[in-house]
Amino acid sequence: MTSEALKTAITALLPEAAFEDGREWLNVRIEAKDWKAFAERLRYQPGLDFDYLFCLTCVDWPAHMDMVYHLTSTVHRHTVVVKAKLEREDPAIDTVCDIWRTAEFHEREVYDLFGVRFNDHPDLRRLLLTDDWKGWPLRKDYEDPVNMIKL
Amino acid sequence: MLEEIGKTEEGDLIINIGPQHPSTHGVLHLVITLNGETVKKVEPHLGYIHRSIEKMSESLSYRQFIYATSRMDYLSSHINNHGCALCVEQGLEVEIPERAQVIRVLMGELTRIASHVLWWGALAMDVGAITPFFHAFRERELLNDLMEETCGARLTMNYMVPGGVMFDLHPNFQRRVHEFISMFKSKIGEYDELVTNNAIFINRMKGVGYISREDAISYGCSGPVARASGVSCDIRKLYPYDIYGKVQLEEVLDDGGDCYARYIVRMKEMQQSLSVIEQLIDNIPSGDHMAKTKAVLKLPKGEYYSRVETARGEFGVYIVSEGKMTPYRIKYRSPGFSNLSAIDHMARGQKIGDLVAIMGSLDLVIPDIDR
Amino acid sequence: MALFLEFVIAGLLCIGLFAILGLVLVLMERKVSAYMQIRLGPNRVGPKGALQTLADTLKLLSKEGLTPRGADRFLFNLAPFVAMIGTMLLLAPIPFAKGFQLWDINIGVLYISAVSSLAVISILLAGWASNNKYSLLGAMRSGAQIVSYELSAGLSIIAIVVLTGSLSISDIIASQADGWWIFKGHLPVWIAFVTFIIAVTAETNRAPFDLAEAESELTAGFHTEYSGMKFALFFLAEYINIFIVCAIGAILFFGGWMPFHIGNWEGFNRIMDYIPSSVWFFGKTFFLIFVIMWFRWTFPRLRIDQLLNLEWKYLLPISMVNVLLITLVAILGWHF
Amino acid sequence: MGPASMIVLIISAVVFSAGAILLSRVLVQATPNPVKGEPYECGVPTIGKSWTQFNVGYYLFALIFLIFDVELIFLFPWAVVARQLEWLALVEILIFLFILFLGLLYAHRKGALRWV
Amino acid sequence: MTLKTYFSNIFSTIRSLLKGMRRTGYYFTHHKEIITQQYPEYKPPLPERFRGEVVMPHNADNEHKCTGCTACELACPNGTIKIVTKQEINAAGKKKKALDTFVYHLELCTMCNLCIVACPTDAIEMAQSFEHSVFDRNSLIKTLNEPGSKLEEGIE
Repeated sequence: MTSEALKTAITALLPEAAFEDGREWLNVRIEAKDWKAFAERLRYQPGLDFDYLFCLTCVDWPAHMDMVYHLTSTVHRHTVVVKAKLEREDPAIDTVCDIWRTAEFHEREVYDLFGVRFNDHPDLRRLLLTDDWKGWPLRKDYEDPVNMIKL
Repeated sequence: MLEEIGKTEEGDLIINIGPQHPSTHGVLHLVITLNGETVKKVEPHLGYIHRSIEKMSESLSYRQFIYATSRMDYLSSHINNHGCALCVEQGLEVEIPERAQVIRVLMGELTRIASHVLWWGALAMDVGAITPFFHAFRERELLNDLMEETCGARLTMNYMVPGGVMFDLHPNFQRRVHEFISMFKSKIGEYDELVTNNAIFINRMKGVGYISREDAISYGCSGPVARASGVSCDIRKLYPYDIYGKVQLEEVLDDGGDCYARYIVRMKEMQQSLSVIEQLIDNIPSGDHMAKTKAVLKLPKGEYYSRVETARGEFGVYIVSEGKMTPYRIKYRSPGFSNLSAIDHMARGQKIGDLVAIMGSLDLVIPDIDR
Repeated sequence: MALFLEFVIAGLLCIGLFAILGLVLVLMERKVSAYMQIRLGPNRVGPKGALQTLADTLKLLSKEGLTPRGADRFLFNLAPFVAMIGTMLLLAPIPFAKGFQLWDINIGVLYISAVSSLAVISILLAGWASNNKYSLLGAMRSGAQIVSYELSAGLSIIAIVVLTGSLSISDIIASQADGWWIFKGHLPVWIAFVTFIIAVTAETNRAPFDLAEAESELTAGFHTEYSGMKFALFFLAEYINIFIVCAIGAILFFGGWMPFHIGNWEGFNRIMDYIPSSVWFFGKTFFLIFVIMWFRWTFPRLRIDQLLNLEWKYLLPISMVNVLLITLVAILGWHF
Repeated sequence: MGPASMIVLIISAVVFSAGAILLSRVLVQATPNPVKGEPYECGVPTIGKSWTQFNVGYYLFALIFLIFDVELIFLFPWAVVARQLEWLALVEILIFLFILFLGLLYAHRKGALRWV
Repeated sequence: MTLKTYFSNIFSTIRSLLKGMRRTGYYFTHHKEIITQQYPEYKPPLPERFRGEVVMPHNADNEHKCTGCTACELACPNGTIKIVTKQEINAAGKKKKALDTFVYHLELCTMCNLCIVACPTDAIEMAQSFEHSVFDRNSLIKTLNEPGSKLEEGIE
């Protein structure tokens, strides 16, 4: 599907979705509360079939956080980038690890490094850092006097 | 960890495999629940060598951050650097000289062979045959030597820079690549004799660690792991970068989905890489090896994503730029991370010996997973 | 007094043989593996690395022997002794040269079958007492493995016993004066020989049957927790065991110390007789040891279920049928 | 040397092993350390007991072995006299092995030889 | 499983195993294939581009080419290079910034070659030495410009 066709299809799915001009792919900005239902549509609706979540990450902005999902379809070979804005205080979003299994690990990583809580995640624990680690290292305001070397 | 004991049944044994274990390549830590010899659950515990390269890169300039990616997947450091360079070039909108493109692709394919050769030896060692490991290093050593001559390093190359490659090819390069090709072609039959056709090896591999096409997609697998399950996902074919669009390259697919299919896919991929090298090695266009770039690189505000096919699968670089000298956020999408997440699915119900074979067939490089 | 002196000398000789064989076999293993892996192997200590194992022994001697916390200390320390005793006892009926035998027991092969099963006890003891999960798994595996392969090893020994009609080792060697069984016995003896080699490779826990110490799965299997001299004793016992089973193979199929004779070619046979019998014995034994090492440095390891499949579904039925074939050959006098 | 050789061999094995261990005790100054005493599990503390109830799969083979090994012992005396008995020996062993083979087949059919 | 497949299984297995043994046997008997290099006695020649450590070549008159412009210091991702400059009066009588000490932290260096590329006057280059192990970490901190050295004529 072309970018334009995707745009109409997605607007039909979720009228509130806003579009940003991505360089390569269509960027869709949605509300965090709509994500789960929207993701299910993206995954299972014929014609869309976004079955491959190839990148899941988070960006920490001064005032908010963005969850970024890169989705592609191995059937139609179209790609879409979905972004959801989260509060910096106590960020939370629904998990999608029952839709794309790869999200289980990626969400744990994001939780570990950014502190984003994923509702209904089956096993939300620290993945990379030790269980008793304090703080969220990839946030911009994270300070770790012991482990960070200032050059 | 203590609560895990409560969850296990009588007769189950929880065993740590790794981080200091002879079979985990690098320092992977798996906590496995065993019943007798049967694996009931595999849980990877990551982070033993997590260095937070993403955080480091946020304080490095666009020229500097590339060197750190060599240290992620050290077996395909060229290709990692390539992906980063592509992402920066996307933002700079520079035209890369064709010579540089060809050199990059050549180096990438040589790296792929070097990586697969090492994987071959390591997999054979995982299932108990130690000799192939040393034979594999004979070929890998040749590749390292010829790359060292051009790039100055054997493992952490840092040869790709935004705009092209750091140096021009060494005058000996073409001759030595030809030598390698003829040598490698004479040795690849030995690989089959020692491992591929060995009845014990086939029995250890066939039907072990099966993952279906749907599951491979859902787990985000990429590279040979996904292609062995029949998922067409070769970035070089689907989204060609540099001159991959112009070379003859066949995507190797297999629908076995088991360890043996992954083995066969990688073996065939070596042949494909060899054919790409043969196509390019005598047709390296003359010209500059590097495009003119500014001394200080600044990417315009925006987001950039580039992906390349490393020896392990799809490597993605996601840069968020604020228009400053350093990136605002970098995310590396590493292939091993997603591939590893499928290990529990693959190994459940198999024997502990199979788990080791599965780990070998996934071709895990731990720094790539921990980053 | 003279008897006592004899005992002391015999004991010292056995200890010396043990030590020297251990040094030689370990060096041989390392050299064989190195050449197969296009390496040089040890070449720094002594001429061409000949003293490498001696240096390693000294190193092991200077290591602290550790006992893990929570281990069964008595059994943990007992296990290497059991391994050594079991191996040492096997030396008794082996003729190293013509007339050079500690005890010409009339049920030699039965004695060997009986004593060689002691090895599994030491492995089970070591694995169980270590309080280590890898050790326990390794011990359990080798328990299932060694007892299984004893059957086909026993059956292939029986095949030769049927042909010679005696359990005594000296009788078995004497029966090969006019040709070794491997040449006289047609196909059934070949089948028995192949079965024997496979079975003893498995019984001595050698690759491709080294599941008890599969280093890629169980780090070091049953002797994970052993260090220093206790580890060295296990290591030594393992290599001497290989020597002994290969010696048995040489005795049963290649005529032990018996020189290579062809029928009634008097001249040829006389020339062969000039070569000392001990050279014949050690030559044949070391050839078989080399074959077993060759296996190890070529093949991948089997999985536990495949290992037991091989024994129960292939080796055991085949060797049972083979015993029938051998009986037929013996009765009809088809052997030369 | 006769049966006395067994005693000589056992004593020399014990002397050799004990000598080696004692020699290393004398040579090495033990430096005890709580970490050294940990059971090795890849550098991670062990979870749960090592001595747990164990899978029955291993013992099954030991049981089958026991049956077959006893039968094997019967074969040794037979093998010694087989050539003298000639055809009688063949018939006898045919019946014997046939029964044994049936046992193996039975075990196979029952799934006792399948690894669980 | 029929009897035929049972036996053909055995034969194909044995054949494949023997093929593997033939290959290892070949290497066992062909010692000229051995690739081991005896390291301290035989040191293979390193390619001229090999990146072992950063050095600053001096000519016969103890002159180097470093102007102290700190381009390398800025290019370094790890803070390996620290340049201390001083004020100097040159031949024309003008005050000019010049290199005082070029401190190089070998223990931090990743041999990425970015400083060499960044240098506008080719004052530093990569040497082929690679045996860097020492007992004291401090001995890895090196001063690259030799005592009493000065800037070569004509380098700006």
